[in-house]
Amino acid sequence: MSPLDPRYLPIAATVAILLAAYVFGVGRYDAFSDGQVLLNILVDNAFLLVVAVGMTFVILTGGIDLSVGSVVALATVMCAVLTEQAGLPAVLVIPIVLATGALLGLGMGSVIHYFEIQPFVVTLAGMFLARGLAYTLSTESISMDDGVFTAIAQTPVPLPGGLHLSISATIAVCVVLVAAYLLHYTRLGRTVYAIGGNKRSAFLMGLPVARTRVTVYTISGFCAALGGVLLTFYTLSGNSLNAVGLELDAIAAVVIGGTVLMGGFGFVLGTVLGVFVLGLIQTLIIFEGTLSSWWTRIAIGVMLLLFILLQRLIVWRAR
Amino acid sequence: GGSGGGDSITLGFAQVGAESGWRTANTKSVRQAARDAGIELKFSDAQQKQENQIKAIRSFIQQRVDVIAFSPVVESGWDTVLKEAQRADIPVVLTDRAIDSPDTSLYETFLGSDFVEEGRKAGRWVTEEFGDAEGTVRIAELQGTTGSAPANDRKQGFAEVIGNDAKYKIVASQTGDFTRAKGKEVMEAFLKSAGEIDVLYAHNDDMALGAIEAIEGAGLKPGEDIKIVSVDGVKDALQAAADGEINYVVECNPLLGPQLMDLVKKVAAGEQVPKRVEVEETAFDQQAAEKALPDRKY
Amino acid sequence: MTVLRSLARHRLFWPAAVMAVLLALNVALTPSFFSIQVRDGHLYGSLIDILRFGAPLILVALGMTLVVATRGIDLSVGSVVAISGAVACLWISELPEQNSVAGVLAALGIALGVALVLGLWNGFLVSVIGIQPIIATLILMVAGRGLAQLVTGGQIITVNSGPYRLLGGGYWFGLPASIIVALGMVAAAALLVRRSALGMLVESVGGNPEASRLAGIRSRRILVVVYAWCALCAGLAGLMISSNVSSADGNNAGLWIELDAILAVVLGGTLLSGGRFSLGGTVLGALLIQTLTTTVYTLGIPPESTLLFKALVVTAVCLIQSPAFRARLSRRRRPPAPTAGRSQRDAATEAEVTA
Amino acid sequence: MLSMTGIRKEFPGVVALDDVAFRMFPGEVHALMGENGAGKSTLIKVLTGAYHVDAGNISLNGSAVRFAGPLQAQQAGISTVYQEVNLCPNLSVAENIFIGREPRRLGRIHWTAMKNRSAELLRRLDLDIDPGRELGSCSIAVQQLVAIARAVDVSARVLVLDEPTSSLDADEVATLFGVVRTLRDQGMAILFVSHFIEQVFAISDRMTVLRNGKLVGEYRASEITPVDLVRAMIGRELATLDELEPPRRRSGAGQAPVFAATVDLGRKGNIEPFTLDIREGEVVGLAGLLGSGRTELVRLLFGADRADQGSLRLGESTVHLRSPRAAIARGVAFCPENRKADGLVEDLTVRENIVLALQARRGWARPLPRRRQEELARSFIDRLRIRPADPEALVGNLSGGNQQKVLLARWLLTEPRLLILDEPTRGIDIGAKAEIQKLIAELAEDGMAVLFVSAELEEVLRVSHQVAVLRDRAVVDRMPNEGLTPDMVLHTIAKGEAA
Ligand SMILES: Nc1ncnc2c1ncn2[C@@H]1O[C@H](COP(=O)(O)OP(=O)(O)OP(=O)(O)O)[C@@H](O)[C@H]1O
Ligand SMILES: Nc1ncnc2c1ncn2[C@@H]1O[C@H](COP(=O)(O)OP(=O)(O)OP(=O)(O)O)[C@@H](O)[C@H]1O
Ligand SMILES: [Mg+2]
Ligand SMILES: [Mg+2]
Repeated sequence: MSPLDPRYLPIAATVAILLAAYVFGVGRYDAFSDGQVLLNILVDNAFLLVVAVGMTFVILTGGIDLSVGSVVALATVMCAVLTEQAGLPAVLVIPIVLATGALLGLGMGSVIHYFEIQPFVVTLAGMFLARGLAYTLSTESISMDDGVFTAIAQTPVPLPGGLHLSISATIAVCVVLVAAYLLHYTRLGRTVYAIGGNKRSAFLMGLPVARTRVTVYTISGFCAALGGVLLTFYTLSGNSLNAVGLELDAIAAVVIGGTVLMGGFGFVLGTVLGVFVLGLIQTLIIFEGTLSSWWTRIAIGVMLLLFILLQRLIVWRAR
Repeated sequence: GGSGGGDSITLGFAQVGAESGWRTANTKSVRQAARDAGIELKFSDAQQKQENQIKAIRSFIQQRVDVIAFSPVVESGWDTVLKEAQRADIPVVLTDRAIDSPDTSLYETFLGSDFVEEGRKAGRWVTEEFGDAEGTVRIAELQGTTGSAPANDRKQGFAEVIGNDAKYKIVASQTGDFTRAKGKEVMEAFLKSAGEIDVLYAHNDDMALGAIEAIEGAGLKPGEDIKIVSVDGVKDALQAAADGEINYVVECNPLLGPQLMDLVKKVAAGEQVPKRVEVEETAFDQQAAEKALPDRKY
Repeated sequence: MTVLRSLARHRLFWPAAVMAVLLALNVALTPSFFSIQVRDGHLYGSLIDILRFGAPLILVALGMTLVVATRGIDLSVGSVVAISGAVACLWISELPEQNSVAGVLAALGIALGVALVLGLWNGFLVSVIGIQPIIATLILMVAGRGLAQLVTGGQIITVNSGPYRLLGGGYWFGLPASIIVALGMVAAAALLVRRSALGMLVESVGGNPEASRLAGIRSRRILVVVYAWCALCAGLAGLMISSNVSSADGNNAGLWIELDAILAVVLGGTLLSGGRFSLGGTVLGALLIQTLTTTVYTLGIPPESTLLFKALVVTAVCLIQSPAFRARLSRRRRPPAPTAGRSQRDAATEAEVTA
Repeated sequence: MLSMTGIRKEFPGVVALDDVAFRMFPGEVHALMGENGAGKSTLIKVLTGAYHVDAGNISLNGSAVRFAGPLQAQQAGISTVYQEVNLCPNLSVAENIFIGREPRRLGRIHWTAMKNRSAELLRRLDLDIDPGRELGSCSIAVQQLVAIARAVDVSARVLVLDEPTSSLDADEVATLFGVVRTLRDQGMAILFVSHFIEQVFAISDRMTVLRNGKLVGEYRASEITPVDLVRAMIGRELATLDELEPPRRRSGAGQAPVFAATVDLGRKGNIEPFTLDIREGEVVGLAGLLGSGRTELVRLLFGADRADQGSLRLGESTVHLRSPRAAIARGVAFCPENRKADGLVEDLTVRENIVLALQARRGWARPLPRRRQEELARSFIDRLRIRPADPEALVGNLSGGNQQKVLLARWLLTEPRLLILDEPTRGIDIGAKAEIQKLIAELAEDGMAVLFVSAELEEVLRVSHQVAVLRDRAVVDRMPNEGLTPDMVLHTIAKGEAA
């Protein structure tokens, strides 16, 4: 075996399986080889990717953030209500929404850290709170025809070869790059890993544990709100029922990408791959197009299992 | 139309999910009708998520199906993806629920029911039934899933009608998530905390069926001590109506498969179709329910 | 006074206090809230309702407690709830005579058997293959819902069976059968866990897996047992839920119950990072959640505000339960009093980490 | 330069420090002494703000300070190595040294510079390991050295070392002392904690003794004898230090049957095939330098790692150990060196930790009755003098030495036929250490086979009948402990072949 750092093994394994699954799809479905299919996975999951990146920070510190799905919903409703009903311009609305998400995260992070309450409950309360706020703003779904939102939503970003991305997907890619930089090249990022490795040691080593933990939830809240904005671009509407259960998808993406739920190990790149795994599974199933509702679920479960078993197998063999 | 496989029509159908028996009956009907009509069906289940439905529609476009049909999870937010369909020259048929886009050129036609009207029907029945009752009529309402279109609309339609007369008073209103178990649980609490209840309005049959058990458990007779009106018209509800436990069932017909396939064929052939096609729907009182019961399929 | 103080030190004091407040709120609004009547020879009243509707949650949370104690998490309980109800109802609906006790017992047996198999599957993935619990059980959460729908054909299977009704909706000795079953399971679990060495071994595996392995504990076997137990509890809860409404709803039964169950476990004082667990705390946590739900109904809180109310109460419970929060509160007024109780060490050391 | 007065720290149910005073001067090494649980580590944590102090004053350079946390203490120039290795096992060695003050270029972490500088620092401590290696995979001794490397790099004015030498062997200790002396001569104030009396006298200028959380006194190293120091620590009269130490063993066991025998047992990448036998009633000591593979050898014998070659005979049968459980079933017990990671379950009580292995062997269905558990726990609490003497105390709340005793008790309790002890006396005070050595001797007399690993060569020679020498992860020699001196063993180690 090549002297690959064992830490990168799960990632290498995931890439290999993704490739295999893609080749399988190309062989089986006519239109699958179109490069746009792959790009669409990114386009369609841009908001999930952003949310999952935020979640990666939290999970790396050994925490968890269940509120993200609700914050996404709240963000979409806020975008819609503020532009359509309050008549504010988009350039104002988007920062307000992002700030709200970050603020929610900040609040949850502070409670988690300073009152030593388990992240699970605090963010679960946050989940109730954000969804409740969304309902309070509007239980109806609201369409948007604001010029800026529409323009961003409907302007494709052309790529060579007649392919295209959306602006949202481009934003998501930027978020990934920024996150990777933060985690790898800044003290904040390294402290995140240290806290995940051992919170108490990190504290005794004189690392800014309090600040970092709070920051991490703030980042996640911000990413969730940004994900909500991207979802608003995606659907051009606000709906308080959006993104129910998204937190599980995000956590799944992070964990499939090789990040350990207990914290301390993992990469943003893994999260990207995790999102691709989920997206590819869905794409394969849609292309198959013959499964009934329940077989769809069963197939998702089975494919998830296959992915993970193969991942384990490859990692085992290589060790 | 697209350039799909040869002579047969390919239909991409993006279903909401499988959240209820009603929905499953709807799916079955579509599948059966497609088979009968010789239409190749690409089916996708969105598990109640709009994102998933958009993804499905996008992949239908990629696969160049001839017609796309879908039951929108919510009314809003379809413009972008439907424009893509339009650019790809694929006609779109909406089923079951409408969308609120001002640009009606995005879809060929809408086939489905009007939830607000269903709420009105239930309300009208209440006003007829209690038209000459003395004093206030105390109503309990079991709402559907908070924020969902049927819950919003059925609530709105009902309120419109009974709002005209101050004697109708909704004394308790809570979501029962469209399920029997929740319907029962919420009704139990109503019975203890809301005082006398004259009528129960349930946004779907399942919650009404659950509530019936709660009412019985409290030693009351459903259908007599507390009148019940619900929406959908599934078999169990008609049975309960026939047994005298539900007083009025407003139908919301899921069996729109055959009608849909007719439309799909016309649309694929480039024929002109009406912008809105209503599904044939009725409402059942107890006698009608008993009569309809033998041929209920769902 | 000293009794009161030592009571206040008990870690379940605060959740219990919040529950008392909620109950008081109910009584204030519905004076008859505490009244328990005898109707048709069985007890009837709001308190009984809380227990009755709380019973399935107690069961699911009971199973979840042990899983959480091993540092795990089981997301699949909701699906198991749906599957077991579906299997039982399908079996009963195909009986020639739905009221036959033997037939119903067979149905219960088969349903629980299926649940057990699903639990073993989870345990296998977690302990033998070594998949992280959240993902291992996510697989069954997704696929299991599909299986339940497959069993019911996506429809609601209605059954009409007296004996089957008994489990979730019937009464024994004037008490709802579901309460008796749930309490029986709690007692059985408490006995099993505290009278045998299982409890200690579970806590050890959850507290430090590597040390446990080196101490010669069969961690794998314990993990499998724990997941199987959790699924069994969920299966029983599923039977209860479906029996209560005499029907099986593969689409919605047990939807999101895993979150409530985990919340109950956590409110009961068990840490998600594994180790020490408390069955009594879990039961209290589950009842607190159910009381909360009932309070929402009696207060007539509109559905769109329900979640805000829940957020409020959950936050309040957590804050008041948190020694750090109370210390901060009292530090404002007087010098800190030493906190005592279960997580002495956590309280002390964590407080330092926070600084 | 630094002074603490009237320090009080209470934990629920325990007064860890009561009216303690302590001071440090620049250019001096000040040793903090006391038995296990005396309050040394607590005092240090109070100093650096890791614990809130309940009462008392701390002043640094004449001005009162109270640090909110180690971060502030560090910023004020106090650099600390805590007792338990408090580093992040998931990060690389280099990162552990530099985290929080990584070299940066253009605002981003300069990874190459960090690797180079940490390699340099490690070399200064005579440690030749890859800075990119994950810390968790390194032995405790290496981790301890990394922690030291982290601490000495700061341009600190005060250096606090809490038992930095507990798993280091003589060479590393010498290197460390060299570094410490240099720093002292540069005017740094150094606080040093150790249970090794000779080390303390070798390095320190001043000593403060604590007993049971109370201050006993402050002494100049030149004005106190070891005997007096120990007397101050344990609070009872002693004639000589030897009173504490059991007499040295001589080779014994004679022709008793062999209990464990390996033939070319090994594992690729871990340890070269080795052949070793241990007789019943015989104590075999393993000697070797840091990283020589002692831990890895004993882990193979216990099945904690799986051997991939050779064979192992335990008792009458040849076995292929697939798990620790299999070894335990054949009468082997293993007390690991890393008590925090591999040994204790901190959330459980002393009683539960003590009976854990025994209970695991009995299986979950046959619980030890509660009364019996308490009896057992109490008997070991008495024998090993575990403090607080409360079976229901949480192990995580115990002082380091007391935790080690609990771990040891767990394995003594199982009454194994082969007892493997990897650094069993790490961090244990001299009184208890002697007790343990005596206990080992008694056990051997009763026919138990013992494999004994310690970084302290003296100790190995004191308790063993036979000494096996490791070098570069291979067993290079084995000799009966007759007339052996540390120098002879060191010579063998250095030469890498039989003397
Ligand atoms: N977090 C805590 N909670 C409760 N008690 C504690 C805690 N930390 C320390 N103690 C108690 O404080 C006393 C002093 O402990 P400390 O760790 O300071 O001892 P020490 O002198 O460092 O001993 P050792 O030589 O074993 O390391 C002990 O009795 C210990 O049980
Ligand atoms: N100087 C070193 N260079 C490379 N690896 C080392 C070195 N020292 C220790 N290690 C590694 O540390 C791990 C632990 O070694 P091991 O614990 O077996 O040594 P030991 O003889 O017990 O020494 P120690 O006194 O450190 O406990 C092994 O993986 C070993 O390879
Ligand atoms: Mg100490
Ligand atoms: Mg070692």
